[in-house]
Parts: sequence; C-alpha cells; structure tokens
Amino acid sequence: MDYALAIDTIWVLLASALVFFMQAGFAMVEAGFTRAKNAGNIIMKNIIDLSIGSIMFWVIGFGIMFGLDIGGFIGEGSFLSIGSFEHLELSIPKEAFLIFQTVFCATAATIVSGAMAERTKFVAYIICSMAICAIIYPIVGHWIWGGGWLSEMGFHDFAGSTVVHSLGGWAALVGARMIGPRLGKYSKIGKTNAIPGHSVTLGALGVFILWFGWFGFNPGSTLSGMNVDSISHIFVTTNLSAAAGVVSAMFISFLRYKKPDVSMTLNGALGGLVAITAGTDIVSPVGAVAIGTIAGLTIIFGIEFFDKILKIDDPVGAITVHGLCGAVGTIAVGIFAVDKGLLYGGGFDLLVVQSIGTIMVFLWTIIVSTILFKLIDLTIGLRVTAEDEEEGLDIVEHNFEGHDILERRQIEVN
Amino acid sequence: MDYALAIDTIWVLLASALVFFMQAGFAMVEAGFTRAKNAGNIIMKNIIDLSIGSIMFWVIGFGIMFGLDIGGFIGEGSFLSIGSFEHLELSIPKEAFLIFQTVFCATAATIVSGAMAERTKFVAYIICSMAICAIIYPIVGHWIWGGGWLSEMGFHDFAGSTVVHSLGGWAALVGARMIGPRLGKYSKIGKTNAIPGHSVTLGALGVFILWFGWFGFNPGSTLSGMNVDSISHIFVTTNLSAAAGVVSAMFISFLRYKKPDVSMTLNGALGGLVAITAGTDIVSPVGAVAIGTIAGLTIIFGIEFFDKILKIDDPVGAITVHGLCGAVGTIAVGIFAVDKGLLYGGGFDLLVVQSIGTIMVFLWTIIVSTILFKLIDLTIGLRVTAEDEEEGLDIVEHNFEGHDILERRQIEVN
Amino acid sequence: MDYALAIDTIWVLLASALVFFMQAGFAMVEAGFTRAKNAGNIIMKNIIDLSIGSIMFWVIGFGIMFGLDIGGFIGEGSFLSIGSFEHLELSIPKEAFLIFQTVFCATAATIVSGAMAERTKFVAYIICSMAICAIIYPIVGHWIWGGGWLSEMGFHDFAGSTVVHSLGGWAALVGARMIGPRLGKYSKIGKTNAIPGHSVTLGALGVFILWFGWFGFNPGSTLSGMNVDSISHIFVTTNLSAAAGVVSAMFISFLRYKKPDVSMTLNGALGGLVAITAGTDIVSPVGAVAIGTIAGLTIIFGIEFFDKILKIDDPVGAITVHGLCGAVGTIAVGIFAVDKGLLYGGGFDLLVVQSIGTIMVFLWTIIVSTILFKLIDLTIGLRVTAEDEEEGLDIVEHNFEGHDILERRQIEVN
Amino acid sequence: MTKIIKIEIIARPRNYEELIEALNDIGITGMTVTQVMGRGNQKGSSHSYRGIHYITKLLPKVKIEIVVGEEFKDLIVNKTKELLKTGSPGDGKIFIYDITNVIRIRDDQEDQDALTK
Amino acid sequence: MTKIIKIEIIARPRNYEELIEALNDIGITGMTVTQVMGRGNQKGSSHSYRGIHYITKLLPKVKIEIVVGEEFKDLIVNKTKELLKTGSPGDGKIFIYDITNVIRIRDDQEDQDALTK
Amino acid sequence: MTKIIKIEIIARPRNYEELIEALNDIGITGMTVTQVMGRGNQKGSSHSYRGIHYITKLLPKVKIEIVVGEEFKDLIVNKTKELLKTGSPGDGKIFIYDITNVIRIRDDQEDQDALTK
Ligand SMILES: Nc1ncnc2c1ncn2[C@@H]1O[C@H](COP(=O)(O)OP(=O)(O)O)[C@@H](O)[C@H]1O
Ligand SMILES: Nc1ncnc2c1ncn2[C@@H]1O[C@H](COP(=O)(O)OP(=O)(O)O)[C@@H](O)[C@H]1O
Ligand SMILES: Nc1ncnc2c1ncn2[C@@H]1O[C@H](COP(=O)(O)OP(=O)(O)O)[C@@H](O)[C@H]1O
Repeated sequence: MDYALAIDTIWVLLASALVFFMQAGFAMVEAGFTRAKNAGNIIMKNIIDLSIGSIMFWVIGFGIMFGLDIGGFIGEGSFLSIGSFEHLELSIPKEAFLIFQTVFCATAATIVSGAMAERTKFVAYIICSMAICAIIYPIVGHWIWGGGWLSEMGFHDFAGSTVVHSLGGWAALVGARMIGPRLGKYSKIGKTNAIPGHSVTLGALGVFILWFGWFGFNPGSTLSGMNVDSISHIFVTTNLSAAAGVVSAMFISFLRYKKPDVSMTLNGALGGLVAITAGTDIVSPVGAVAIGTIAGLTIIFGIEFFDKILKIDDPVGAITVHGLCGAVGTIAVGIFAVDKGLLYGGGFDLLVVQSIGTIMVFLWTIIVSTILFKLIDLTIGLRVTAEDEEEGLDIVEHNFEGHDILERRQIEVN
Repeated sequence: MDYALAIDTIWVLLASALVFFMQAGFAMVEAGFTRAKNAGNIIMKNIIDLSIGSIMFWVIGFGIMFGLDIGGFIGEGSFLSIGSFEHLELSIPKEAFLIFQTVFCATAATIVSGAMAERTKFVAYIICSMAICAIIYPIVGHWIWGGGWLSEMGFHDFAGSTVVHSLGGWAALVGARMIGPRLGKYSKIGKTNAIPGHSVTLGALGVFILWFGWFGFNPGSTLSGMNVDSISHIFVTTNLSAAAGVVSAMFISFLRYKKPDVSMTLNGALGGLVAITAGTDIVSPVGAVAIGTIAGLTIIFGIEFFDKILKIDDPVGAITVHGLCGAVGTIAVGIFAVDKGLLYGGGFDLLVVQSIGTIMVFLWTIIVSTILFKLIDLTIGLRVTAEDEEEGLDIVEHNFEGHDILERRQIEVN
Repeated sequence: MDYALAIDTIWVLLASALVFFMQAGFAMVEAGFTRAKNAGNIIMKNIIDLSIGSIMFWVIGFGIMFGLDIGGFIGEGSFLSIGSFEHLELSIPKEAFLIFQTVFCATAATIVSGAMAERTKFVAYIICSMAICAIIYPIVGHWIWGGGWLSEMGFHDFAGSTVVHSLGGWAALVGARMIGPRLGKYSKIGKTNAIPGHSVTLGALGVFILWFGWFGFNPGSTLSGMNVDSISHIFVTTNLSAAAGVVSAMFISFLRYKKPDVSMTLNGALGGLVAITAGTDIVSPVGAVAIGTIAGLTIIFGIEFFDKILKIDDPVGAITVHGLCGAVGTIAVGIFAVDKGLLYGGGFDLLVVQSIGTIMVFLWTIIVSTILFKLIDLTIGLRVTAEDEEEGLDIVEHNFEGHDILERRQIEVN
Repeated sequence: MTKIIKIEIIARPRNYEELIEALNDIGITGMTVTQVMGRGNQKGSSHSYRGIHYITKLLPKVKIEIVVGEEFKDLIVNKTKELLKTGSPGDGKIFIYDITNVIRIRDDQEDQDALTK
Repeated sequence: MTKIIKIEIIARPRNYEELIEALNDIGITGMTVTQVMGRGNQKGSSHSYRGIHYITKLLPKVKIEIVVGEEFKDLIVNKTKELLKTGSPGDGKIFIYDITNVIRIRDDQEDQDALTK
Repeated sequence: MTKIIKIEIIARPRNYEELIEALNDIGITGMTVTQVMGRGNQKGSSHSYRGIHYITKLLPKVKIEIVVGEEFKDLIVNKTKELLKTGSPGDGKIFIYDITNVIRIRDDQEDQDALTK
C-alpha cells in the first residue's frame, strides 16, 4: 500500500475543504462591510460565483490551465477535465488535484464581487465570473503553475499571491473603476463620504474564517503532507504574517486617525495573509513578520489612495487587500527569500523576475478585464439604475426584503 | 506500526469533526430563515438535539444500529456501546467509528427542528429527538448500513441520502403536517402568505457551513483515507452536484418568478448536496451535475408543492431539501451509477432496488413518526398556544428577550 | 520515508487550524453576549490578542515555556524561538509544535476579554494580553507541560483545563473584579440587573465553533495521529462531556428558573468542554458524562455565585466557564481517571496531586495578574470613563458607529 | 372645510396587519407605522435571564398614525375596536390630535386635497 | 373636564430607564417609547471610518410619549428635569401637545376615563 | 409671542440626508428623526419570496420632526418641496401641528427661548 500517496491525498483534500470554506469568509466580509439592503444580493453573488466557477473550471478551465503547454502561454485544453494529465507528474489522484484547483479558482472569482458590491447587475456579474473562471484565471495560472513562461523564468508564487489574489484584485480594480462609485460616495464638491457596513461582527467572522481557510490555502499548496518541514514552516509564516498585518494596520490607523480603526485592522489581517502567500515556503519567520508589517502599511495607504485620490469606490477594500498586497507580497519574495533574496545576499535576480511576473499579470488582467467589462457594459449593462441602487439590490434584483424594521407577514396576491 | 490504520483513523476523525460542524450550519440556516422572536428557541433545539442525540445514540442507538443482526431488521443492541463489535470488521478503532456515527445520527435528528420551527413545544421536541436518535434512525441505519435486509438486497446509499436525510425529511413531514401551519401562514380564503426569515446572511452562512461539512460527510463515509481515488472522486462529485443545484435552482426561480430567488438558490445548494450523497462514489462528474440539476428542480417544485398545494408549512424547506431530494438522489443512483445504472447499460435492477429502499424508508418513517408525534400530541401536546406563538418562543419557552429594539437593562425583582 | 512523522505532523497541524478557529468562536460568543454598541471593540480585542499573542509567544513565550528547565520553574528562554529544543524529543518538526502551542497560548489570552468586556480601555487590554502571552501563561505552561515541577509530581492536565482555561479564567476573575461592574449592573440598593446580549444567534454560533475547534484542542494534544486508540477515545469523551454539560445546564436552569435558559445552556456546552480537557484521555465515556454533568451544575451555580453573591460582573460567564470548570475538571481527573482515580480504586494520590496543581495555578495567576492589572490601572488606567462606557466603546475607542438604526452615509469633513 | 385630525393607534404587534388590511378595505390607505415599546395598565411580563428575575415593563407595540378628515373618525375608531378588542389589558389605545395643515409634496396640494387621491 | 395633553420627552438613551422607573413611582404608568435619532444644539461628534473624517449630526435618542391630564404636567416636567438635567447640550427637550380625545380599546372608555385604571 | 408648531415630514429614505444638510444650511438644526414604514397613494411594490407573490403595502420611510416658531414654516416647507419633489407618488407628506409648550431640559428655557441657542 502506498502510504505516501494516501498522506498526500488526504492532505490536499482537507486543504481543499479549508479553501472551500473561505467562500463563507468572503461572503461574511462582503455582507458585513456593506449595507443591509444589499446583503441578499451579495450572498447570491458569492454562492453563484462559487457554483458557476466550479462548473466552468471543470468544463474548460482546468484543461487550459494544466493541459500540455502550448508556447508557454496556454494549456492544450480538455473538455470536462478528461484525460490523464500525466505530464503533471502528480503524486496524488487527478481528481484531488482538480478539486484543490477548483476551490482556488473560485477564490479568484469571488474577489471581484466585493469591489463591485451594491451597484452591479446580477446578470452582468454572472457573466464576468464565468469569464474569469473559464479563461482569465486559467491562462495566468498556466503561466505560473501550469508550466508556462513565467514558471520557466523561475518566478516564485507559491500559493498564489499573484495568480489568485492580484489577478482577482486587478479585475476588481477595472470593474470598480468602470462601474463608478456608489451613489452618494463622492459629493459634487469632491468630498469622500463613508458608507459604513451594517455588521462589523459578521465582517470579523469572515476575516477569522478566511484566516482559518488560509491554513489550507498555503500549506495545501505543497500538494504533499509528506513534506513535513515545509508544511510546518508554512503554518508558522502564514500565521505570523497575518498577525503582523493586524498589528501594523492597527498601529498605523491609531497614529493617523487617533483611534485604531476596526475595519482597517481587519483588512490588515487579510493583507498580511495575501502578501505572505507567494513566499510562505521560502521566507523566515522574521521575513514573514516583515512582509505582514508591510502589508498592514499597504492596507492603510492603499485604501486611502484608491478611495480618496483615485476616487475608485471599493466597499470592502478588495483592490488593496488582494491586488496591492498580492503584488507587494510577490515582489517581497525577491527581497526576503532566504535562499535567493536580496537581503540574504541573493542579488537582484529573483527580485527582477518577481517584479516582471507581477507586472505582466497586472497588465494581462487589466487589459483582458477591461475588454470583458466593456463588452458587458455595452451589451447588457454593468450597473443597475439609480432608482434601483437606492432601493437596494435585494429588492430589485431578487424581489427580496430581508431587512424590515417590522416583523411582517407578506400576504399572497394572485 | 500500522500506518494504514492511522491514516484511516485520522481521516474518519477529521470527517467527524466536519460533520459535527454541520450542526452550526443547521442552526444558522434555521435561525436565519425564521423570525427573530424565535431565534433563541431554534438555537436551543439545535444544541439540545445534538447533545441528547449524542448521549442517546451512545447509550442505545449504536447497539441497535450496529449490533449483531437479528432477522435483517435490527441490531442486537448494546448498552453504552460496550462490546467488541468485531463482526463489523472495522479497519479503525471502534470509538472512531462510534463518533462518526454519532454525528451522523445528530444530523438526522436536527432536520426535524427546521420544519417544525416557530410553534413547537420545547419539551415535545426533546422527546421527539430522543426517539429519533435512540430508535427510529438506528433501525433504518441497521437495514442499510448495519448489515440489515436492504444492504443484503444491494441497496446503495453511500453516505445517507436516505438513511440520514430522507429519514429526517419524512419525520419532518409528519411533524409539520400534524402540528399545522404557523399562525397567519394560510389565510381563511386559502391564500398562502410568506413569513420571511430575519437574516438571509446567517442563512447563507449556514449553507456554506453545511457545504463545508459535507466534505466530511461524503468522503468520510469511505471510512478510509487509504482509498485515495474514491475520496478524491467523492470530493469532486459532491462539489459539482451542489454547484449544479445552485445554478439550477437559481435559473428556474429566475424563469418562474422573474427574479432569482435568494432563499430558493440557497436551498438548491443543500438539495444538490443531499441528492448526491447516495451515489457520490459511483456516479461520474457528469452524473453529479445531472443529479444536482434535478435536485435544483426538485427544490423549486417541491417547496411550492408542499407549501401551496398540500399547505404544509415548512419554514426552512426541510421536507423538500432532505426528504424529497434525498429520495430523488437515492433513486437517481439506479440511473446514473457508472457501474450498474440504467443509463450505463446496467438495466433496471439497481433502479428497482433503490426505489424499494427509498419507499420502504419512507413508509417506515411515516408510520413510526406518526405514532410518535401522535403520542406526544395526546400527552404533553406538540404545539404552544396561539398567544405564545404570537409572542414568540424565546420569551414563552425560555424567558428570553434577545431582540429588543431598545438597548435595555433588565432590573432585578425579588 | 517516515510515514509516522508525516501522520503526526499533519495531525498536529490540522489540529492547530481547528484550535485557531476557536478564536472566531470566542469572538462570536463575546460579541453575541454583549451589547451592539461594543461589538466592534470586542472584535478588535479578539483579533489583537490573537495577533499580539502569536507574535509575543514566538518572540519569547515559547522559549520560557519549553526551554531547558531551570529549577522546575521556568524554561531557559530563547529569543524568536530559535534553537533546536532537542530535549523535547519531539516526534514532529519544531515549527509544527510551535504553531500548535501558539494557538493554545492565544486561547488563554482571549478568555480575559469576555469577562472585562464593555468597559476596558483598549490600550490597557493590549498590555494585559502581551503580559499573559509572554510571561504568565508560558511559566505555568512550563510547570505542567514543559518539564517543570508540577509535571514532575505527576500532575495530569492533558490538554489544558488548568494550563489554558483556569489560568485564563482566574486572570479574568482578577480583571473583572478590579475593573468593577458595568454601569447599571448592580443598583445602589443591591439589586443585580441583567444586561442581555444583542445576538443569541451569534453567541450560539460561537459555541458551535468552539465545540468544533475542541476536536483539535483535545485530540491534537496527543501530538500524534499514530496514537489511534487515544485520539478516537478523546473524540468520544470530549463530545460526551460537552453534550452532558448542555443537558445538565439545561435541566438545572429549567428547574431553577422554570424555563430552560438559553445562554446558560450554551455556557453548559463550554463548561463541559473545559472540564473534560484535563482528563479526556484517561476517563471513560461514563466518566466523561459525569464530568460534563458536574460542569453543567458548576455553570449554573458558579455564574449565580459570581454574579449575585460576589457581585463580580462577567458579561459572558468566562470566570465560571474557564476558571471554575477548568478547576473542577482538573480535580475530577483524580476521581474519574480509569487508571489511578479514586472511584477506580486508585486511592487519593492522584486526587491530591491534581488539587495541588489546581490550587497552585490559581494562586500564581491571582497574584501575578493582580500585580499586572494594578500596574496598568495605576499607570494608564484600566477603565474608560462613565461617559464613554455609556456611549459605547465602538464610538469612543474606535470612532466607529456600526449599529445605527438608520442607514446612513457619513459626509466627509476636513 | 372639515377639520383634519390624526388618529394614533397603539396596537399589539400581532394584529396590526389585519387592521391595515381592514382599513384598506374601507378606503383608508394613507398611514405611517412605527415600531415602539409601551406600557399602559397592562402589566409587564416576568422573565429571567441567567438567573436574574426581572419584569419587563415595556412591551413591543406598533403605532399606526392616520391623518384624515374628522368625518372618518368614527369609521376608523369602530373598525379598530372591532379588530383589536379582546377585553384584556394590552389591547391598545387610540389618541386623537388636531392637525393644522397637511401638504402633499408631489403636487403641492394642501389640507383635505392632500389626503385624496 | 381637564384638558388632556401629550408630554413628549426626548432623552439620552442612557437615562431613560431611570426616568421610567421614577415616573412609575409617582404613578405615571402609561407611556410609549420610541428609538429615534436627533439633534438640537448639541453638536454632533467627530469620527473617522476607514480614513474618512466626518461629523455625526444625528445622535441616538429615546422619545417618551406620555398622555395625561393637564394636572400632571408639572409633576412630570419637574421629575424629568430633575433626572435628566446635567446642564450640557444634549440633555433633551420636552414638547407638549393638546390631545382631543383618548380611547381605550379594551373597554371603550374615553378621555380621562381612558387614562385611569 | 409667535405660535410654536411641529412640522412633520415623511420622506423617502434616500433623500433625507440631503434635506437635513439643507435645513442645517438655512439655520434649522433642531430635529428628531425616526425610521417608519408608510403608505399614502403610492402603490406598494410587487415581490415574490419562495414562490409566493405578494405586494408590499408598507414602504420604508423616514419621519423628520421639527419644532419651530410658525415664522419658519414657509421656509421649511419650501425647502422640503424643493428637495423632495419628483412628482411621483411616494414623494412624501408634510403634517403640521400646534405645540402648546416646549421646554429645554438643560437650562429650563421654555417656548421660543427653548428653541434658540
Ligand atoms: N397614557 C399613555 N400615554 C402614552 N401611551 C400610552 C398611554 N397608555 C397606554 N399607552 C400606549 O398604549 C399601549 C397599550 O396600552 P394598554 O396596556 O392596552 O392600556 P390599558 O391597560 O389602559 O388598556 C401601551 O403599551 C402604550 O404604548
Ligand atoms: N427644534 C426641535 N425639533 C424637534 N426635535 C428637537 C428640536 N430640538 C431638539 N430636539 C430633539 O431633542 C434632542 C435633544 O436636544 P438637545 O441637543 O438637548 O437640545 P439643546 O442643545 O437645545 O439642549 C435632539 O437630539 C432632538 O431629538
Ligand atoms: N393620511 C396619511 N396619514 C398618515 N401618514 C400618511 C398619510 N398619507 C401619507 N402618509 C405618509 O407619507 C408617506 C408618503 O406618502 P405618499 O405615498 O407620498 O403620498 P401620496 O401618494 O399621497 O403622495 C407614506 O408612506 C406615509 O408614511
């Protein structure tokens, strides 16, 4: 009997379950950080991108990402993920690998919903999710994890700071910019208003769930439970970076706003997690604390930058958390990698490669998603009407009033 | 050292933890889909059926379910689950098997509470839980998993579409029917009113938790982590069926009601999960998508049927989700099983066996739970008074006001 | 390849993830059992003690707890947990052990926040957390788990009823007593008022999450997945004790208050879990039910005692749940241990040792934390002003209004 | 010109929907509903929370405000009594005020005209 | 027949329970309480959320409505002042209205009679 | 002494913040805001929940109460109309009442004096 096979498989499967659970985390963060009148719509977007993503990735995404390499750019493709995929030389069953990759893909897709929350047409969102899961994500995935050109260059993105998070974050950036801010977010005389979310408790629950799920996301990416030193190390660096992100965002918000800001601190945890993801296996605990600290700083200034300077309205901070912190974390590998990092005498080689990869994914995502969102906008339209936005998407998109002040029955009509 | 034993044991134990966590999912779904004034009561019912179920199943249920077979109908019994249970030829410690079976039993028990929510006497509910965990469930469990007559016939219910879910759903059907609809649910002139739940966000959180827990429920039922191909396959089919359930319920509700219905879509995920449970190990991914799609359809029409035609008031849709989707999924094994299913040239044999099993469990549960609920009704009574129902069970059953509009202190009296 | 090493490592790592997730449980319990106006503050305290705890324990705590023993009292220390720690003779990588111990430490730290909720200065709380994680907890941890004097005596605290829970509970006792009751909790004429929490649903979710996490806390403490009989047994006893705690608290509250009390019953689950933690590996299932039952009883009378007799205001019942139930459970090992317990003919030896350990940890924690809280009180002050307390800590400590009755935008000023 | 009055009904949460339907049927559509807490002679109910016994003095109620011409007063009061009266404390109260002016924002109508369609 | 009036007190959330207890002690039991947001001359408080500074103009308040015979006016007003007055903005206001009629649904009593037990 | 009146504005939730700002700019600061549900001639909206079609008769509204001297009436009413009027049902209504007395708790001022700073 092959014990190593079994150990690796259950490791990957349990990690898949944990990564799956991150969907609940995203749903809670997004619902908590937005207004009650849109909670049902946010929930719907989250469960639909997970579901459509799971199906689309299985139908064509997996083949594009992991099929035989064509010119370093794309996989050969495979309908319904059929085929042996022997060239991957997996040490686990193909289906274990498929489910693990599926939940990663769903993570990338769901990032966008937060940034475009409270004003996007439901149907538009579905189409955008499908495109991300079927094409945009698998292609970048192929470059980096599927044997494509970036992996050839030695680009190191262990568990997806760039593949998953930056990609999601940059798509979110394009989406949030194109759709424009929520009504009332920016006043005519240039003021930036706050639109507080309706439940900090649920938002925090979401952050705890995501942190928990990350213990599948990062260590699971070894694809091997036999690799005991590595998975143990990854647990430690992942946790320390998240902790440092919290502490750093908390202190900076304390200094800047006089009081420690709850939602910035929560975002700090996520920033630390996103940032460590690329180098979690090859930075030291001290490096992890440094990366988390930088991420916390990135959170505060990034969110303010997008919100107040660029005036791009991102209700949950997804662009900064995933896009910016993902990029920062990926580049930081070139600095903090114990092996080839700048600080450890490895010179600039890795740093350059990391930067190239980060920039190329940025460009690819910005271009492709600009085309995508533009097409959607010109055909079915991205945004609900102002009337509908004011009334809330729960009612106008789903006929659903979940948040009455009075307990009421609703009397049937015919 | 026996590595296989260790691998299988930790697999089953971690799966048990995941299945346990489904209790949180049920609690959130039920609390979210009902009114605030009953939230404390629903929470109480969920934690009590888990607790009493854990104890009753250990005291006598396990022995009835897995004791030496007596005539194909019942196990020999064993007080406090004592004994060697060698005839089970377990590849894991008995206690690992016991805890895994315990959390399954608690799942079956908790299904009923949703359908009878907002009007059932707390004491009546406790007694009903005890009966399900100590007798009703273990007997059916014996038939199918304990070496009883249905397992002899080749009935295939891998992880319990029928044993756990249909059984729970049919008991819920009897309970909901006998106790009658909530006040105001159906008007005198025959109209069906909606009584929306108080938090779609918590309801959705519950669905995500349940989906997560299902990654223990289904793959854990192999009782073996060594069985790598099977557990990987089960992860994939479980996830695809749930996803298909979501997509199908979403689209059908879109077509029927003009807008995609949030709570129906959430139920779609659960329907897909319940339905795939019977055949998750022996249907293909395509089959899983088909089963999930059928489940989504079943959700919409099943809930409407019970609600509008039969006028049975089931606040959370438990009868359709667990009873109907469980039955549909069990029968579907006869059609989609790659090995012996109708569509794969296996003829009608398996289909007939699956149908017989489904029907027999339906009849058994209906009859036994009719007796049970009738007895409770005649003795202590099933239902709270109309006055109490209107005031809310939190106050009348637990002296508890958790949902004031004003923040208040409550001044002690003596 | 070393399969046992891999099996043990993934066991400990997955257990660490589960224990980590208990932080979400604590956050939900504490937020649910307190008022909406302090929810953001409670969330902040929870995420900060986790983060600062993770860092402090890594920086110095781990070395104090597990460094080479100095006189039975303290470990040699190690900055940044560097060093081989070979004397521990670990069967898993050091970093796996470090992360497991880190999440335990964070658990101990977070207990205090519940008892001091709704009135403590945020900065004071941070300092108190740091002291617990860096010094108070590691020293007691050394005594019992790090080769110190209590472990030499044969004191048995398997997973930390005393090390983690009692310690946290007694620190909470000192804190809650020194800071005094919330405004309006006790009237001038000696009446005890109730200040109900704002969401029983979230509180219950927290309890379910904690119970789930305990399946990492207790079985993970074997540090070995190879130890199949022990981990299976621990699952069973942990679950039964929690279930018995629920049933017992429910029935006693039923008898005493005429109606089963929701929040007491939820506390009953936690009490049962805390109490079984010390002896989970060496008591029988029957013993576990007994211990859980005693814990349920302890919950009701303990909470009433602290609340009504001592008039110490503990909003979530942390002192009773963790301090008292932890002590009771630790002593109960001397009675129920199958091997050396009083009831099994083992005489009084173990019972005496258990009692000594329990008392010594009580004294140590009371003394050290009295000094700690006094110092904080005299320097920066423990408590917010009465004005601020009335307004709510979300606003005064974090500038954050999360709980308006009106949906509002907040218009920027410069 | 008839006087315009405000009829303010404090009802139990459980029956206000029927009342609204019934008023609708007799042609009274304009109204404003608020969630309130109240007490009259109805005694509060006795509860316990974590072992502390207390009496809730304020109970959840629904306040319905209807501004109409005085001629509708009896109609509304009678309908309300008919639907809400059980004879036990807690049935609710009706308060009547004078209104000096009503303005409909949509079309600038005032007084009586602001109340008709 | 004495006039019936409504006394409407806008109080800080923190002291309304004491006020209710105190009114209860002097025999005033009937009342309706609503959660409101308000501003008077009390300045809003300055906050920040995710880096945006703003001033909250509306603060949480509690509105207490008491319908009584005019003879109770001074008693209630004085008690209220006694309990709520701190001298700083935000202490609250009292508004007094005339009521033309009161009806108790339970027993059809009207006016003064509807207010006594 | 000028008469003191209460102007009660029922507005859509979406525009009440602008109204408050605008009133602030013209010197009207004192006000009390309540979350209410209402219906006038505005038809409810049609929805479905789990397959059941229904019409929501009560829509969320915001009630703004402003107690002022009568001389401010036109100013406030005009400003309100200006900001809230769209011409379609649901724009809201303004109700005006007489107030017999106002008392400021903080400094015992009464009537007009209680309304100025
Ligand atoms: N004097 C009053 N002033 C203001 N509101 C009152 C008064 N009396 C009763 N109410 C309101 O009417 C509600 C119903 O009163 P209720 O208990 O039925 O009075 P009664 O016992 O006199 O019939 C109360 O909960 C309260 O909201
Ligand atoms: N003119 C007014 N109209 C309506 N409500 C008012 C008015 N003035 C004050 N209020 C209400 O009374 C509350 C307390 O007012 P407050 O700030 O204490 O007034 P002041 O500063 O004049 O003492 C306000 O929050 C508001 O709800
Ligand atoms: N007669 C009335 N009595 C009490 N409140 C009313 C009345 N008419 C309207 N309202 C309140 O004003 C709100 C707005 O009314 P609206 O639908 O705009 O009236 P209209 O259709 O006549 O313009 C309603 O939702 C309700 O809260």
